[in-house]
Amino acid sequence: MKVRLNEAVLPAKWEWRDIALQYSVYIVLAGLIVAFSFMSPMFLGKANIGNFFRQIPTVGIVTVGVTMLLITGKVDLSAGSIAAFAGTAAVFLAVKGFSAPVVILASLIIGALWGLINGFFITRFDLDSFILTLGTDYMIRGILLFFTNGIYIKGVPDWFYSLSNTRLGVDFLFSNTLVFAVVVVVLAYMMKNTRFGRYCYAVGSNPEAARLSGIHVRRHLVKVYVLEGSLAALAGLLLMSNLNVGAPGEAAGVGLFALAAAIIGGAAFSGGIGTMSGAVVGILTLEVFRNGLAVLGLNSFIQQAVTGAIIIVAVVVDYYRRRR
Amino acid sequence: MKVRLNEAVLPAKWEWRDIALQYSVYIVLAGLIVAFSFMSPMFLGKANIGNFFRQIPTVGIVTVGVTMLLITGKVDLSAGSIAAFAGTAAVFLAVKGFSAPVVILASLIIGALWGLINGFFITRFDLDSFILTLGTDYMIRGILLFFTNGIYIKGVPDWFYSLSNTRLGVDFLFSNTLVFAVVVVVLAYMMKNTRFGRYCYAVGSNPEAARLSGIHVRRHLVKVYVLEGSLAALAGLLLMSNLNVGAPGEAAGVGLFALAAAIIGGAAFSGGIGTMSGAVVGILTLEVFRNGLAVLGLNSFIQQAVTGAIIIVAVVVDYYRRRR
Amino acid sequence: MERVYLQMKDIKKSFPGVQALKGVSLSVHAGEVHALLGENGAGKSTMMKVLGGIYRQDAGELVIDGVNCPVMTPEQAQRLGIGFVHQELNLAEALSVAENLFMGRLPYKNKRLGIIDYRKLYNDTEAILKKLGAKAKATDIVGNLPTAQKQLLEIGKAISQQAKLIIFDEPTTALGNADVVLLFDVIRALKQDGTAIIYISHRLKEIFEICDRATVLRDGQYIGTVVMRDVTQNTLIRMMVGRDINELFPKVARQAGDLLMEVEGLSDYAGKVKNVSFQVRRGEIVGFAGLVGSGRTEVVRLLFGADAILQGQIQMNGTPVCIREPRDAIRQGICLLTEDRKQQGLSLLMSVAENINMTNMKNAILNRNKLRETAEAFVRSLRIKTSSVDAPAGILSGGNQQKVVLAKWLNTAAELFIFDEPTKGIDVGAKAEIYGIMNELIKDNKAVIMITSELPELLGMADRIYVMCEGRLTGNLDRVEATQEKILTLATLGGQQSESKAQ
Amino acid sequence: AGTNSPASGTAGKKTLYFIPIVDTGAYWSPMKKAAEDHARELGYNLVFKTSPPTESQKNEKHIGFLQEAVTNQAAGIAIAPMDPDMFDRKVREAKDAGIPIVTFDADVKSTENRVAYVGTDNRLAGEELGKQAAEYLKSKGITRGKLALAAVNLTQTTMTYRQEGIKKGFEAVMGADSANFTWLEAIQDNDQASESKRQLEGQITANPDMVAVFSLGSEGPDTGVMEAIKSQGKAGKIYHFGFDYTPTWENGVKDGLITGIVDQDSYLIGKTVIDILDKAVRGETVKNNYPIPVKWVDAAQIVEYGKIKQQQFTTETK
Ligand SMILES: Nc1ncnc2c1ncn2[C@@H]1O[C@H](COP(=O)(O)OP(=O)(O)OP(=O)(O)O)[C@@H](O)[C@H]1O
Ligand SMILES: Nc1ncnc2c1ncn2[C@@H]1O[C@H](COP(=O)(O)OP(=O)(O)OP(=O)(O)O)[C@@H](O)[C@H]1O
Ligand SMILES: O[C@@H]1[C@@H](O)[C@H](O)OC[C@H]1O
Ligand SMILES: [Mg+2]
Ligand SMILES: [Mg+2]
Repeated sequence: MKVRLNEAVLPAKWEWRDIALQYSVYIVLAGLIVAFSFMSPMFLGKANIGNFFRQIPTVGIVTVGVTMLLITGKVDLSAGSIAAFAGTAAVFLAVKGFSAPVVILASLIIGALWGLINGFFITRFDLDSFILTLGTDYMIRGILLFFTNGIYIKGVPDWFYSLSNTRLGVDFLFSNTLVFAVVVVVLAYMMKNTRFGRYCYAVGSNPEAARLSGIHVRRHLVKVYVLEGSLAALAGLLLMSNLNVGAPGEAAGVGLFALAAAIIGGAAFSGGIGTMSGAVVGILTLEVFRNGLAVLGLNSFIQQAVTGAIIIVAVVVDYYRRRR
Repeated sequence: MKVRLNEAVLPAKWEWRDIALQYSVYIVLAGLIVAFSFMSPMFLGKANIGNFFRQIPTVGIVTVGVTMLLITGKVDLSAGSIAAFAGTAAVFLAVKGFSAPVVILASLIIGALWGLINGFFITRFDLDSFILTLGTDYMIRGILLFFTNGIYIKGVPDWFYSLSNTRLGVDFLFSNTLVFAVVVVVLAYMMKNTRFGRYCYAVGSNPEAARLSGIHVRRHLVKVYVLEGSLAALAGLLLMSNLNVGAPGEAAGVGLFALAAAIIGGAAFSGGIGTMSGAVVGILTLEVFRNGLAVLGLNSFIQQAVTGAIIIVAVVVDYYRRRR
Repeated sequence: MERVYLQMKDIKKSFPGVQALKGVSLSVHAGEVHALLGENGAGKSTMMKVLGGIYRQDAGELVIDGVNCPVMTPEQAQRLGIGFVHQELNLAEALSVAENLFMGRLPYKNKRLGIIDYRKLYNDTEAILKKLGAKAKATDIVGNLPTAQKQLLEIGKAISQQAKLIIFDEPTTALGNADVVLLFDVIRALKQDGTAIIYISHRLKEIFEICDRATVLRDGQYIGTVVMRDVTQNTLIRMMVGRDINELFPKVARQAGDLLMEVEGLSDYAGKVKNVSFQVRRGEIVGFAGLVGSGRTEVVRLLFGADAILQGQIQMNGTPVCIREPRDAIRQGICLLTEDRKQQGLSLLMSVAENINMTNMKNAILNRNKLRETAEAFVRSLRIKTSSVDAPAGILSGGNQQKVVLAKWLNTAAELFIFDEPTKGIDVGAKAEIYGIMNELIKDNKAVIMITSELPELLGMADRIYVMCEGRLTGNLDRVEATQEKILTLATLGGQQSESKAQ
Repeated sequence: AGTNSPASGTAGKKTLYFIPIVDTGAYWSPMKKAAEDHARELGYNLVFKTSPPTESQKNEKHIGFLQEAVTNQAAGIAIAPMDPDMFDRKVREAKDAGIPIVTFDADVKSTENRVAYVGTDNRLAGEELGKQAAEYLKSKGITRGKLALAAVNLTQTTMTYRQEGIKKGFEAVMGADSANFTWLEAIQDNDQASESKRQLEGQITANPDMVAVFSLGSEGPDTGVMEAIKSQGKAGKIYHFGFDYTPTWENGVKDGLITGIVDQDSYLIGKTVIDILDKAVRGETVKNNYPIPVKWVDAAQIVEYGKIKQQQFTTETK
């Protein structure tokens, strides 16, 4: 999967690249919205928009985290398990009576620690991130299920439920959406305008050149994993708050889905390429689609099939974008 | 994801450590077998060995197919869905009364066709194989579930059951194991001694150089996907024969697992590297391990966690092998 | 002999923002070695990629052996017998030497099933390797070979295809002198067989040695075609650069200042550097000479923290320093321009501006305007040819990429500049500019270590020359006493027997 | 884990194989405890075999467990077949080998090959739930509207039977009015609460006339359905009928997110399985079928009911 850095890889019209990058995905997104609103009058109703905004933060936060990682040239298949682990741990602590700041901090730290473990192994032993995080995915989930015996933790205090579910003035804006929006804005700024962000691109684009430019590549990678792990934890926290339980089996497959969204949004496995705004459009596209299908009340299996189809369509559209 | 070849210059003296590392996967495998047979007398018992050999073909055949693909520089996450689709279709046809050769051929062709679709999209639109096959995985599975309504197909004729379950002289050797062995031998020969096999390595190692050598890279990739799809179909056929029903939800996640096995066996995401014998040892290692844990009767969640751990251990051992 | 084999007429090709070829013609005879000359970015590689079918021309005609080929593809080019030795290596690293040479044309025991005849494959390979004088064996994995051997393989690939026209795009940048001699023998033999050869190089000495005629490009424009016998070096340079370059090596001699770096008993893990000790003073250019593979690159990689040190001590300004990572070295004011700019020097996908600023992001929050201004200043002062500082570094021509790497380090507070093959693939004009920059650096009381395989350059620019052989230092020559012969003797002496002579 | 090896210092004891689908969760955990407790009392060596819920070759593995029991000449086997056809042949082979087999949780196709089935009749259990739901809606004066259903996995035979049963029971009680009800597409969530929540939220939005939801299988759909009703502000407007007790129900009792459940007495199933197997091993005659009836538990009683139920949970796996 390594991309060779010869001329053929470089886009022909680099000036239009940034614009074109988001343009085509926007078209798909806009097309979907129009199509669904014709098919169901409910689709653009207040109720559904409210639902949509409350459903997106979990997978959305994982997606931006994973995108940052992809830009740095790595993947994390364990993101879903980290989210479940940190979220369930938070519920456990909340039920035990710990205060909100303690619980939130502990949960983020747990996510960061799993990220640290991923980052440590990958950099210390020069491992392929795909296979290592496949391993930690099994491991983290297994440990979580073992400790909880696979049973939901209930008896969540009210404040925990409010984390995700506090209404913000209007009917369709809730606290978890706000958290997601803040995360996106902060991360987009970071990737563009800070050294940390530019180092991500440099490391992803050519790790050896980055190292020889004085970037501590390993340490940077570990930092990125730690941040991505905390973001996954944040996602898990909001998810469990939304579900009002500690659900150890939850968020399975979210990591792969986020990866698909990131790539539809223009990031590349080869690293060095991608933007936060692209990632957000990518996940919006996938989620608008799934939401529309749910509103239409399609057969579960057909929903699965067309979700696959939309992934394919999105990457094919992306091909024409790249070729332009 | 790049493999460092520079350091791998052959040492003047072969010290035992080098040899140990060279054959590290074999040693891990042998160690596991010894350890488990000490821990449980059942492990090397006839019953367990019989089970082991009857369970390995499904995932084993997918693994060698995926390894061939990895060597060519591509992945297929839809392998499990292709297996389920082709296997279930075979059951459907068998139940409808078609004869054995027709059913088997049809099933292999169905697998080949899905492979063709994967290969076509990837080469025609220059898509990342990871994301495309993630899409087709959803799609193939969704279509299969929709058509069967997710319900098992029953009433399998006796000849179909015998495909996998014909006893070959001894108690622990059955026809599906034989099929697997034949596939491995043929594929190993092909990869080593034929144009087709060497083209796989050439394309995987440097597609641009391969193209400039006059290899029709796209066409070759499509061929490899077609063959891999048929192998997945074969695996699905043997699986359904083993289960004695057409089970549309079956073999989920087999593709990822096969990928892990291939990489533990020495193949690399970057393409151009890997062997069939390595792949077989990789899958044997993972399966011996999981089998051993089951024999020991460990909590199933702990089994999941340590399966993750063994994946990690295997790639770390591989790190020392590479570093030699 | 005078049969025209290739004719390219009025070729035009533009990329977004650049017209790389503005109507260039080229005509090559069978049995001729034809040089294609021009500054970095003049359009030489682009012209050849049009010929190889890698790019499609916007306008212009291609006639090969009398056949008009309006649309070229790589497959067709191969069928027409066009062999390509690319500027960048393009090998399947995971495969054996034999397979790389014969991929696409493997010998078969059974053609239909494609069962490979390994015995014949290896025999054929050994024959070609012998012809090339390559040390590699047929079964060696290419990824494990040194660069020079890989470069020979690229050449072998073209030869083994029985090509009628072979394009050599800067084939000698990674070759040592001995290998160059071998290569020229091979080229002469090809010429004897009536093969047409296009030869691209920035080393004028080679051009005069091996070429019959030369076509010169400047800024994508056709300047003219000359017969080598009839021109002088200066005429050629004027055609290429559009002005005279008075002095090829504008050496400014200076009094060496304080001791900047002192190295004692340096060795590495791979055994490529053995007990190396030397000194560098402020205000001097210290050259490192040696054959390719003598370990010069390895020494400077140790100094820079790019590889791990097994033994030895490094002092900067009189105090011992600990260098584990490049960032430690950078903090000590050491920088390294690597010999391989694509793999190690640049992030090809990132913009010119970002590459230039990568070494100098002091603040966590970036001021984008400032970064841009910095980059633009360097683009101006180094005359980097790019349509904008936002262009990805990967689309620049080789020489301009090298300048970007240089800018990256000039943009730091470095005191010791290590240049590993700094003029690799760089045109004469730019070379002079780089020498000028070196002079500026030592004038600022900084120091330069220069590794180069071009002896004239070394003799022209270095104040002192250390010679290496098989990982050991075998000599330390002063500017006045150094000659080509002395250097070559020291460089070829066995490491062991010459140990006593070092320093 | 001393119970896992027939040879672990239990010489002379007869070996029973016990093969449930998984060994975790509110349904399976009490069953495991019951089987272990009871086998110990009766002096058997119990070999417990199962695989992780995420196992990608689960069916093949479980067929293998059965094969292993036969090869090792177990005294008796208890298995929860994941499908009636899939395990049919192996069960016959066990019978041919002279080993008595008891099926539980689900049955095999050729019932003559096993000595008895212990457990819920999934069609009848579904019917019970359907009837209770219809009674309840009637009592609230609801005679029309949309009905939804969420399950972990719609492909499992037990789930298919339950679905059939629910519809049948519902229609039986509703009578002519059942024509006024529309069943929406069933939701499958693979035990991801957020998935059933998301899907049901979509269906609630699109169908303001939804009156009832059924959830089957596990805590995933149970929670997903409760939370969807809550987020859409439909508590007390959409009635929720569940299958199987889990402590998670307590989350919804106060807010009216659960109306009532039918529960399988899994502890009793586990105990009965061992009892019957013991009888069969000793050559006593046993009945062909030991239906363990499900019990209707109204929301108001769930907490009390749970107190008894939770005593049966095993923590042995830790
Ligand atoms: N793919 C591309 N996209 C955009 N511009 C390109 C591309 N390839 C080449 N160029 C531009 O075309 C011009 C000619 O480049 P070319 O590589 O042909 O130069 P060259 O003569 O081979 O130089 P050098 O001696 O440095 O190798 C340069 O300005 C270069 O930046
Ligand atoms: N084992 C190897 N695998 C790949 N590349 C290698 C290997 N050994 C050396 N090289 C490369 O071959 C080239 C020359 O060899 P080496 O570095 O050993 O000698 P050197 O002293 O740097 O040569 P020079 O005298 O030209 O600087 C360098 O580009 C180096 O990176
Ligand atoms: O009987 C059930 C079983 O078949 C399912 O798999 O899990 C929960 C139980 O309701
Ligand atoms: Mg060039
Ligand atoms: Mg060198």
